[in-house]
Amino acid sequence: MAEHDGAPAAVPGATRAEHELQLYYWMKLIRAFEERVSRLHRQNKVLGGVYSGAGQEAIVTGICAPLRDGDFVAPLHRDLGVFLMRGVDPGRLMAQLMAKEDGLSRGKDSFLHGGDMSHGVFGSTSMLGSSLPVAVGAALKFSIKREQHIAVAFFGEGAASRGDVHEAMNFAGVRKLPVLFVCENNRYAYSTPFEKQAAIENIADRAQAYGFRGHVCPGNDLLAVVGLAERVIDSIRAGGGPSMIECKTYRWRGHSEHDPALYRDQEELLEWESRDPIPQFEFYLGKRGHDLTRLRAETDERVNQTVQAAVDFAEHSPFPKAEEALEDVYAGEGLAPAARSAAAANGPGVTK
Amino acid sequence: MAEHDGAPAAVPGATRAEHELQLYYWMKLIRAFEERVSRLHRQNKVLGGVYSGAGQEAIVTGICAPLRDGDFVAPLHRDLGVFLMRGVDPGRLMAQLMAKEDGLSRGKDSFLHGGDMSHGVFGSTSMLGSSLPVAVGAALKFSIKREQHIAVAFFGEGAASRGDVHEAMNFAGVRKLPVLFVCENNRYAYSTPFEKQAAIENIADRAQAYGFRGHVCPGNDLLAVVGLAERVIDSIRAGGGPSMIECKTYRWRGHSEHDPALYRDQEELLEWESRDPIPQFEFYLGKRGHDLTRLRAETDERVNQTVQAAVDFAEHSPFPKAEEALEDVYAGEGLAPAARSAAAANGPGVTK
Amino acid sequence: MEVTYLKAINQALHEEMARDENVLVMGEDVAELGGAFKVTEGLLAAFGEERVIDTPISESLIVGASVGAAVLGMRPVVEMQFADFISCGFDQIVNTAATLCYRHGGKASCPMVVRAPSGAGVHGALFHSQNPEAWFTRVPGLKVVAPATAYDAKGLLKSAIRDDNPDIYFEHKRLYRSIKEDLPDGDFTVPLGRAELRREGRDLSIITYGGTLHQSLDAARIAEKEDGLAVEVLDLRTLLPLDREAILETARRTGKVLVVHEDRLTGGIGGEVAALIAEYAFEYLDGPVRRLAALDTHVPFAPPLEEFVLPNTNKIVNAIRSLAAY
Amino acid sequence: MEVTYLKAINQALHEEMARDENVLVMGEDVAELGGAFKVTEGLLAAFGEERVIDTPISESLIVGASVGAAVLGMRPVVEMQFADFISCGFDQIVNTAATLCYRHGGKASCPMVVRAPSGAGVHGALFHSQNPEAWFTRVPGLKVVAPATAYDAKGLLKSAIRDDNPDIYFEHKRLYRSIKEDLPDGDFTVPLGRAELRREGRDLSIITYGGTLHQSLDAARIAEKEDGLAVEVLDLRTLLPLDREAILETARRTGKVLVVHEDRLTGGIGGEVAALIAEYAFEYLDGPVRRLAALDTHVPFAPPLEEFVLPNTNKIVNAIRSLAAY
Ligand SMILES: Cc1ncc(C[n+]2csc(CCOP(=O)(O)OP(=O)(O)O)c2C)c(N)n1
Ligand SMILES: Cc1ncc(C[n+]2csc(CCOP(=O)(O)OP(=O)(O)O)c2C)c(N)n1
Ligand SMILES: [Mg+2]
Ligand SMILES: [Mg+2]
Repeated sequence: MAEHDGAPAAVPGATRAEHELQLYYWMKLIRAFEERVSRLHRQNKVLGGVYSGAGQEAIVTGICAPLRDGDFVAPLHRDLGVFLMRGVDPGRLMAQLMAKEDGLSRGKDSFLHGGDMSHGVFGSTSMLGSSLPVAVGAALKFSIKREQHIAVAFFGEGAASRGDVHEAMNFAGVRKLPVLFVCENNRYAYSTPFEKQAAIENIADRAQAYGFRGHVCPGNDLLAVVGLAERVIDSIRAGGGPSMIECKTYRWRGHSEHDPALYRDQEELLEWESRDPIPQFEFYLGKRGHDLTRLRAETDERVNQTVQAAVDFAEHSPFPKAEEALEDVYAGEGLAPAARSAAAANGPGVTK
Repeated sequence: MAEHDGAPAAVPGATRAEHELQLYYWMKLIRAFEERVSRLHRQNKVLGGVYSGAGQEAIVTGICAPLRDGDFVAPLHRDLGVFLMRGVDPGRLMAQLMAKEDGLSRGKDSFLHGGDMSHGVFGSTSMLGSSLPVAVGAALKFSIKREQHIAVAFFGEGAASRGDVHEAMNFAGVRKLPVLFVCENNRYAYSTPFEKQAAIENIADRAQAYGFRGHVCPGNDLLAVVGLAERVIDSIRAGGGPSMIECKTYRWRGHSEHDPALYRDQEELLEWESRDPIPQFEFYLGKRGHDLTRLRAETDERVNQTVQAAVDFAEHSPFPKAEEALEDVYAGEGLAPAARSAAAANGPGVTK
Repeated sequence: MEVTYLKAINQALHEEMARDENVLVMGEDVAELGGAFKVTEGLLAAFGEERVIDTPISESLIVGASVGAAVLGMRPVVEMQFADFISCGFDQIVNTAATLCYRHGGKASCPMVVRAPSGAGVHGALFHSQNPEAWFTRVPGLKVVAPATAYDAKGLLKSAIRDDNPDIYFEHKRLYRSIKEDLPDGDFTVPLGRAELRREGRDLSIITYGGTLHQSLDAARIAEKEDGLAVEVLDLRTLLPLDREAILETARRTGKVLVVHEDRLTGGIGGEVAALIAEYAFEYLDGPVRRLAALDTHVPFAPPLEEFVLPNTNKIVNAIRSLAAY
Repeated sequence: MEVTYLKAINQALHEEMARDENVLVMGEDVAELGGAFKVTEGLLAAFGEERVIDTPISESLIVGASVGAAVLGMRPVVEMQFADFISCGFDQIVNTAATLCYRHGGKASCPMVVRAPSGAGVHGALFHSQNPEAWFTRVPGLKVVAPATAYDAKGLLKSAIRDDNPDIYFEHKRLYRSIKEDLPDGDFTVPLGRAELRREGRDLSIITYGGTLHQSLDAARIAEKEDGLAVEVLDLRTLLPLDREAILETARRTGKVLVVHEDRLTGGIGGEVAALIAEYAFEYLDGPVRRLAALDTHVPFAPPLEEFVLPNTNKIVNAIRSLAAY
């Protein structure tokens, strides 16, 4: 599907209008995908923990839009939009969430832990913050090889408390590496409000502690995010060294689909639900003279087709075969030697 | 020995002059102790890694002077002065360095890893930065129990790069805990100069990233250090929350006694050797009308007696008995159960 | 009254906090939320936010700070939201806490507990299914417990909290709501370092703990019913120090031992147990010491894969049969 | 020409960096200083500061960044200044690196080496004497090597660097300058996963690796000279995956096995080795599988204590005699 060749910036010669419509399409696709995943989870078709990024689409869209092929991205656990924007096939992404053979990890790992390096998307572990040192290492490779690529690491304001985040930013600052740190500050880390997470206003203010610049922006305002992202990413690409962008946003749903989130105030939720990035951007497109009713209808249809096709593909993809659990433990060695012996050791227990 | 009942602030009703002479005594004692330890190391009487704090005495002296009984201190690996100032018997400290039975760890651990909680001195592990979370936990206890004590953690500008430092400062800021973080910035971490360690001017500037204040001061100027320490410690004790003090100083000797430190510029060394905290403070005492020749002579004599007594005590202390290696693995349980079985398992090999 | 494994842990925390004001609870989302699994539910209301503390996401700080509080006489019980994340607080556990008493010449102690919800079989995949116990059972200075019943969950946690050493307490997520028991009311403890014989039998011994105890008991019953085999089941309960006497006794009694655990085979505790038997019960052995454990791979996500990797009643029955037939 | 164990490692680094421009070296004080032990000496001059990188004191960053570079095709060789500090980079090794290939469905790899100077007997006390290998031998996705000779040090490091998986390479500090060998010039490698029989003998087998290989060989000679015992010595060399065939072969050949390592007894690799033998060579055993290792305590500082805790030639000779007499 053409629209999955990756972010619009990668599509040469797009006009501004085309570009903006493309951004709109991405946000809508991500939203529809998120909602479908939540539904599939209720239907027990997506197992394990499901972390919705609904309401935060403008961040992923705005940050990924200026990226190019060859750039490296480590998404956080709510960023399924990153996979779509980077050109990962929606069907394979859906298969990943359903633990199917055609999923990115071939059913081995859950949700967004499966990566797809062929599209520069790193599958992060669950250990929050641990992907920042990895992104810094990717940036180190770019600088050693004098490649014009950049690395991007997304993290939450909660993950910001991990030591890995400090170690990563400090080294990036010392070596002036081409890496962008994106903090999605959605005010909660599971049940923990930002005030209990840090005694400061902005995580981005920490950038100065490492010798580079931090920027704060309204994360539900696509124009603001994409505008800032373009400037910052250009300067990183030009050798300006690392930067941090903190996007103020809000987690609409519970921490995971299991979490009713009773610990937070409904007023606050309502206020932030009213900061929906999509109608806000539609309003802008209207000012640009687009016929919104038509645009909505067309986009919804495209989006729904794409999502439905993804679900169909994933549903038809088989579960992996049991024995595959012993594959891919080691690169290019088929069965893990230890696993082979384990199978032997377990003998009858396993083979019967 | 009276002067080892701890820091002068703990000596009630001392006049300003007495206090200043006491500070002078401490710096001289620490210096003499450092030099003796280096010599004993060359004589193979002190084994293992020896890390000299020579030249940095004003920091320990100035920071510890305002402390009180019940305060908690985690020294860094060059801070043998902390042990002396907190009232640890010099003989036991020397026995610790010589791995003797009367050492703080009873010969079990090396150099400054043996702590003495009866004087509020925590024996840090070698893992740099890992004592900061511990100090924060001590401060947490003080705040829960509403005790007027404070916790102090010393760390180097190199250790500042460890994730633990970030996690500790962030939590201290969130809970407004009574803890003082003291960075001894001596420009080198082993062979690594500060520029390769961090892309900023002052580690203390990071304090704002955690919602508290950072202070920078000339670490070889005792009056500056003690003046700042008194103000900052008073405010922490009064419930003002955590603070950081960064003391700019310089490591005179190699990283350890094994290190010729060829990687650094002799000019720089000479410049910093000329910033010797002791003559600087003597100059001040002169202005205060003390007879320096007499003062020096008297102090040297007291100091040398104390150090010699410590060495004699330590030399006469026996090595611990082999079997003691299996003691103190668990609190109040004598032999470690596993150790007992291990001894059994090793059978003849061990018992013969 | 019937109490779940989860509720038993919650009761132990309530009772110990009421009993000793130096006990405090700290971790991510333990206060307001009552923990990701509700294990610490009600503690905030009962004991206030000075003793029930929500922390930032900082496992190393959580453990390190609890060492600092413990060395000054507090008795912190800290939670890793999932045992898998204990890797992020690893250094503070194995170095700062485990060696504290030793490097202070026995004159300081570190009375703390690290609670770690562990175990697979809940579609948790690689990072929400781990059984990390064997990383810690090789570290002197630590004690490691892994209760398999509600009674032990409560009694062992109380003992761990009252113990003057750092204890790592692994609670199995799959057992939280799946097992219920009548518990005596009032205070009781279970001693650290003692295994418990759950079932007697002369033909063969299963040595296990935690998640696989119940599967082992089921398998033993099936083997009795279908094959007339009398299988003895020993529940280790404490993994460091191991109860050598109990392990060697059962091995000597039956002469055939099958060690079972949910942790993976290579490097799991089964190796240590088998080695003890091979060294100290050698003369009594009528057959090889067998081990049944998770396969040497990561715990995968897709149900058929997870099923294939983890031990279960069926696999244990088969292993019993083949060893009995030896 | 005679080369020390240390120089052999240094040569391997030089040769591999020259052979493959994707190899880079990173760690604390590895560039300017050439490493705390001079293992990386000369690399900066030869390959420049883009490929020989001094890092801040950030073990987790060091490992994590090397994963990021590796997944993009670099082959980082990172140094922990002492193996003891690997606890500070633990999560990045056991989770980020070890599971990378698996969670990417086999479509990405992590070709990197973590060098860790380990081992006791150098008055290093608790935090400069550790043998942490068994924390990693239980982690699928990793390979763990521990060379005991200069030849293996060089050959195994080259293999590890060329391997597409994360390898943990433990080099024993005590061996750095204490052993010397004539090495063939030119390129040679030692295969991962293969043990080496260092000495043949029909009476008894010693299975060991790393620091205790030489003590074991000395002990074997003494036992031959003084007791006429023919003792076979197997050097494991790779600890994950273990060379099962070689282990079982020697056990079956002699029927009596003594496992020796400098790591402590409980939770050391000896348990896994003994368990394999007790399960798969049971029929051939003429005696209990014995283990001789460091006592289950921390490595203490005072010489008499350290001496008491660590294995040595004497203790091994005694263990040989008592097992032979069985
Ligand atoms: C090291 C670590 N500790 C704890 C967890 C459990 N956990 C998963 S998500 C989460 C909250 C994350 O908050 P934040 O970083 O703000 O991201 P958000 O979920 O808000 O997008 C926690 C505590 C984890 N995954 N990793
Ligand atoms: C976690 C950790 N990594 C590495 C080391 C090895 N090491 C010991 S001291 C040192 C340099 C410390 O520099 P700094 O923190 O500035 O303190 P200084 O020695 O300069 O006083 C290093 C790298 C260690 N002890 N701990
Ligand atoms: Mg958040
Ligand atoms: Mg320094």
